[in-house]
Amino acid sequence: MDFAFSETEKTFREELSTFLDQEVAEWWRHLFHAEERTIPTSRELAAKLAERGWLTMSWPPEYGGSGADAWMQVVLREEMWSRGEPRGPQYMNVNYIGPLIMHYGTEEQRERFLTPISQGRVIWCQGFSEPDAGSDLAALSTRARRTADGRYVITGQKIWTSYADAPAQWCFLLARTNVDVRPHQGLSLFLVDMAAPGVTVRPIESLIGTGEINEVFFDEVEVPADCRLGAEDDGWEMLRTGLALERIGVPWYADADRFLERLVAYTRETMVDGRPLSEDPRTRTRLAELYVRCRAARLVTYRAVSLQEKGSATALESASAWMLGGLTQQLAGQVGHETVGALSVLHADDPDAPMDGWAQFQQLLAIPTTIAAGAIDIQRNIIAQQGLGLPRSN
Amino acid sequence: MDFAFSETEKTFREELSTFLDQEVAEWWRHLFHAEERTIPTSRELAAKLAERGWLTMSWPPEYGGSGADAWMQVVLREEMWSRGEPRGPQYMNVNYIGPLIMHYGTEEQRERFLTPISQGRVIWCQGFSEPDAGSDLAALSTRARRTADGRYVITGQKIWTSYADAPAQWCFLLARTNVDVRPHQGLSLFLVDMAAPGVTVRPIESLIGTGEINEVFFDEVEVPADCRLGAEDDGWEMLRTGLALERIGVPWYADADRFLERLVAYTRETMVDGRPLSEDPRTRTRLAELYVRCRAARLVTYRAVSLQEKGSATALESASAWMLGGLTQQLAGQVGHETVGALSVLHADDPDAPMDGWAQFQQLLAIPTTIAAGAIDIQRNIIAQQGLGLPRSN
Amino acid sequence: MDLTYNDDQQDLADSVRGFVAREWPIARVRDVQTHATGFDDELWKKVIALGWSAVAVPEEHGGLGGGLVEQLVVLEELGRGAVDSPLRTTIAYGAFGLLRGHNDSARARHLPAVAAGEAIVTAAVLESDGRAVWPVVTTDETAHSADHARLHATKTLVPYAASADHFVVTTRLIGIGDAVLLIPADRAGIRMRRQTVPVGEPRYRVDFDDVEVRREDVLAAGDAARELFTTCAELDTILTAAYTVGLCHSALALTVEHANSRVQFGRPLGAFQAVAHRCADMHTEINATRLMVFEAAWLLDQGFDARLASAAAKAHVDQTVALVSAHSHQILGAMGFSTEHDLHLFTRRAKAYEQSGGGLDRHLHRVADLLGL
Amino acid sequence: MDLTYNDDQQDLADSVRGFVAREWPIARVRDVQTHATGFDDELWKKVIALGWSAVAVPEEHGGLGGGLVEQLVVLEELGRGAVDSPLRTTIAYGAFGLLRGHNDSARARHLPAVAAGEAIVTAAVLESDGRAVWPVVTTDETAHSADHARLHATKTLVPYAASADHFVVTTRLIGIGDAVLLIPADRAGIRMRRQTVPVGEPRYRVDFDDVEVRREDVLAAGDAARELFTTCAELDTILTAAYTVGLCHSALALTVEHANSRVQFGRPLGAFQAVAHRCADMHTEINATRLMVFEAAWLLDQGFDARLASAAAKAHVDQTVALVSAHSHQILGAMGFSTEHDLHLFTRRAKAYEQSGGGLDRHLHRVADLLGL
Repeated sequence: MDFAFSETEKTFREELSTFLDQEVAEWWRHLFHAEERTIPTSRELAAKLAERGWLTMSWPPEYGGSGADAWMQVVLREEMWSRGEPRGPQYMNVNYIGPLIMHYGTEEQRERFLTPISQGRVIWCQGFSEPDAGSDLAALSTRARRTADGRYVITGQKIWTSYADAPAQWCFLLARTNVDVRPHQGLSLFLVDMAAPGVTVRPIESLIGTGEINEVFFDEVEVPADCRLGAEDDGWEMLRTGLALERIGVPWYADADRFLERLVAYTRETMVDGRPLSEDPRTRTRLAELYVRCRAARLVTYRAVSLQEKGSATALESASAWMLGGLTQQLAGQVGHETVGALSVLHADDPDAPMDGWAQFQQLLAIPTTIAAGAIDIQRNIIAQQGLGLPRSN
Repeated sequence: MDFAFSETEKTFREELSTFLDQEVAEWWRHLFHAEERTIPTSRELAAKLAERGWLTMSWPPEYGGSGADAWMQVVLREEMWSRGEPRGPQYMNVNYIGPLIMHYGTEEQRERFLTPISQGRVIWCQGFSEPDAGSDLAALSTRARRTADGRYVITGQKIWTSYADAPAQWCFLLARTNVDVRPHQGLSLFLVDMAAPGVTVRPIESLIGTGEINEVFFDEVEVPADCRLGAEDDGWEMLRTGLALERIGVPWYADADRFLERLVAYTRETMVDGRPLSEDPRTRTRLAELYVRCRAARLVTYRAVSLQEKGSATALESASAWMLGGLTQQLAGQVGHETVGALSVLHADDPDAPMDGWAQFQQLLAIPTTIAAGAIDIQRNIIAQQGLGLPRSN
Repeated sequence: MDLTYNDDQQDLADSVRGFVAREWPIARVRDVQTHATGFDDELWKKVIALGWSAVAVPEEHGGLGGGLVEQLVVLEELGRGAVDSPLRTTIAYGAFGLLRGHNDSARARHLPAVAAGEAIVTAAVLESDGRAVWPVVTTDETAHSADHARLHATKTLVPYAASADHFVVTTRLIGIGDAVLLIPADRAGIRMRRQTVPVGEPRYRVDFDDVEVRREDVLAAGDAARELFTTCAELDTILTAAYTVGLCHSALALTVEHANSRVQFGRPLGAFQAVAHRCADMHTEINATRLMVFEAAWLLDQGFDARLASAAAKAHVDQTVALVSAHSHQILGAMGFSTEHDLHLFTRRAKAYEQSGGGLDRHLHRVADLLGL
Repeated sequence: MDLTYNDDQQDLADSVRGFVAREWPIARVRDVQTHATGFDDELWKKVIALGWSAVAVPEEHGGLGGGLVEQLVVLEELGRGAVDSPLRTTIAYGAFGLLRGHNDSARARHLPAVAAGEAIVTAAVLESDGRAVWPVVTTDETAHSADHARLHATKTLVPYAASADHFVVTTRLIGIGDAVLLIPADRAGIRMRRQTVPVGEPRYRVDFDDVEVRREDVLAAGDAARELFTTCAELDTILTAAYTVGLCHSALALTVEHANSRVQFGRPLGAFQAVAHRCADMHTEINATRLMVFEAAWLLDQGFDARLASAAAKAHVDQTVALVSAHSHQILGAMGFSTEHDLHLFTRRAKAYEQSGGGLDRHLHRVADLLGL
């Protein structure tokens, strides 16, 4: 067992940290913070990261990376998430869309799609959820019919599609190619040009504001044969791998840690009845609880990465890591609410909002964290069934 | 809405309370506290209660009661449970065994069985659970075959049978009379003489000591026709009613309330670092939480009784009441453990045990409270399905 | 003992529920939020015409002479519809501030209009730190006399300030000490700014900048002021809690609706125990909270000591809100994160009240005090 | 960074697990509890023959020169088997008390035997109130000098007192102040009584009645004594936590076994989400606790500041124990209430450690201190 980052990793963290302290705008809160400046700013930063070779550092050199190991990647993710993920939507490119293309794509696809990603020039969105298929992706009904000449024609509706309105240039789309087999066996993955005729994006107004979350309609959208990823009907298997990667890829704990740090400072400078709030016993123990949960989530994630590095990772570890991360984020929202008190109802726009409205925002952020990437109940099923050998419960 | 007991009820509570303060032995902890003195002592007290007409006060006069309403019964139960139920096993007689006999029994059965109960002379045990039928009573396999002349011959095994070794004179037994119908339709209730040939009792050693909990074996036990309660194959329906009564019948909150009172006194007299433990913020809020939960459980129970009095009670309310009561009891165990600290591992027998080992005992007591009378998950199913109209989940 | 409604209470509940269904559909709730003042005069007129601002005010003061229990019946039903209004502050601080205050002439002059809802009263009590209710004494105060003090104060999260006719203000005045004031909204020197709060009652920052205070404005002074504030705040807590219970009922109803209609893995969501059990827990806790809140009101109606009941009720409602909000959003998933769905209209309102008047910990300590700890 | 065992650690874990399976089946755990002293000499001899008491002691003092991480590997595996022994106190208070203490001659004289497990050391630190570790100073003390003080103390919950060769005692002596002593068990004036504890390590009340204290007994005095005790207690916390993790693993394993085999309503219990999800949560929390405990040990091994990691680990293990105990008994139902089933052997042991060294709140406050709150 070894609980330390190597010297190389530490040096990289320092270098990256210095860079980000300079480059990330003061006002940047979080990639989930819908406002006009968010996407352009993140595009700019992603390009700068790409210049330094930091955007896709874990990729092989031929695709614009430097073959960095998983731990360098962890350092990168943590520094990003502890600053509200200034890569913006492009974190998905690096975490699992790129890797899946690298693993399952043709040589031609790799060349075509990976280079733009490594240069930070492209925004992808993921087309999985549908109005009637959320946690149960196998139930999706968006249909991809193959034409006689091998193209596909796609019709259907996706929902909760983040950044489609960024606008995204490409969609990583899961669609049904076969209705004659068991539901999860007839799905394929497509790399769909969002500029293609028949694609319509409708922003959904959400708790974080208007934009960032969308419905996407596909009306007889033509997709060339060379934009199918992997074999036909193999989409489900590929995606399972990808989602496991995504679960490790989002270090919610780093975000919660940053918020905790801010809360500690806030309680030290906030006087209540003539004494700093940081002396209030309840406040102290709640912040300590949050610290303990962050630390636990961090270690469980490191364990998942360790196993991944040894080639013995299972869905179990990433499910545990994801679940603890999500719950930590949820706790952060509640603890922030309790700590800031009545004024935590004030939105960031309000000049009276303590901590620039951060507590308000963090409460909202807590909502999707246990929903995204498969609801938390699904993670518990994975742990129970794959980890403990309990029978299927559905 | 009216949140007060009537003057009659208050007077009765005072009278009863005075009586119990005199009569309940100093050492009496709880009916679930396995020790030799427990059963004889509770027999004595039950007889004295009977003399005063308090044992079965809600029953009609012809069966030894005085037709008291449900609220007098609530007062009685609370006073009993706030003293660790000194009626001992006979609380079951009064809560649901007697009422079921009254409701479904023949005139002859009522005369035969109700009078001894009302006089506090008899101990019943309940023969429901089996090694392979716990929460799922419909799965029970104890078989009652009807002979040509209308008697029944019973063979099977019951388990977790409290007080069978008291010894109980009678068993309120659920057995299968019909294997050709759906599982829960082929069950009947029997009133079985525990002295009948073929009945064997084997005490199970449990966390509270040896005795009180038993296995009961029925080996070709003959039961006369007039000891079947209600119609053949109707046992399940009758029992559902009975179990709903039992859920309202055990005011766990009164027990937790008493423990809380004791804890308050303990924290006031216990000095830690030169200050009373009652000034410790965490201790204060944990005891307050327990108080809040007790009060909630109490009110939900009162609501169930109110609806019962109006004839509009459903299984939902008693499930809620039971669930909150059980969870309150569980919280009491944990709060006691935290409040007393390291010494809470000491058993009551140890002279160094704080609060006479009460915190230790309460921790153990917390275990069966969310298990007994159908596991807590079953109560949640009842609430979800019968109360909220959600679909069956099993 | 009877923890069900009597016939009158049931009729009242039915009539409020009918009113909400008829007059105040959820689309209107959404609309009103976008109004400049977040206040709908038309609604308010209908509400007060039905006497709902006066349920618990004695008849001799122009009220209906009912109890707080009945007043809570109204609030709970309004909560089910997320029908925000200045009802709670007008009753808790206005009507009861005048009733329990020590200013007979103010009572005589204002109470009838307040009870009738013709005069809207709001609570300008929270200091700008969002925690204190009484200001730290400043040495730098304007000249004053017992008759003519000057008020300098900044209050935050004041509901419906732009629509109010009177502000109840907690302050400290030299020569008077702690004071609860009833200040007319048209007095010179009052400035306000609407604050940005995502949903729920419109909130304002209100600056009282050298505002004249007359003797007739003082509802209570010194220890009596602290006592009066405590009484009003306790009432407000109970009224708000009843409203919150209504909000929670509706959040649960939306969740159950979703769980019954949304099919995943070939079954309605509600057929999954993890979903069903969350619903069962929400149901149980909401009902428990509801009974605790009504009990506190009933004790006050009867003139009994309700301090422990109130503190316990507030502690319980805070736990219930946290539970209902977390569970309902968990079950609704992305749907509940979209503002197109109604869920957030209920959960965010409820969350906003969770920390008002101090959160869980504060009330648990109050319970502990009252338990003799 | 690598949060998996290296080959040596894996071999060690396998060998301890093999030992437990072979030599120490659960029937024997039950037996030993009924022994007069709760101590099995035969087991202890085997354990120390394998060097498990000396894993983390430097080689120059007769140890194996491994790290605390390795020592934890041993403890966790022993926990899986509920194999109680005086290992944790012999290491934490004995070996490390001598190593980190300020008494070179005592170290030279005793450490080799302690490291070899030939001398069993126990901790007589808890005052009779079960909370304090340092006595309140009494004015009424026997005459003393720096060379010859007299010890008057009553200590509670002392593990394996009847089998110990030395007691590590925390006390306050006039002229010396706070002191950590290593008192031989055969010193005159020591009386003990075995306490009634349902399962787990045998515990004793130990009275030191006018016991002679020699200069050579003092491991540390004054501030150094407080520091030494803190060091030993922190080590004890980590060792105990590792043991507790092992206990929890086994409690979960028994629960999963039950959930897979017990059929209710036509399905194995584990097919009910409410059951499966409790198991998933237990699994996740146990593993998280385990990593936190190992991290604290690793930091200590590396000479880094481990205070925050230790406090966080103890807070986490307390939460995990409460969760595992509640969930496993819930799922086992009546079966787990019967002593015939093994579950309680694990859960009750774990619960006993939950409050040792101060419970959750104490450690959360320690975390808060270290966060700068």
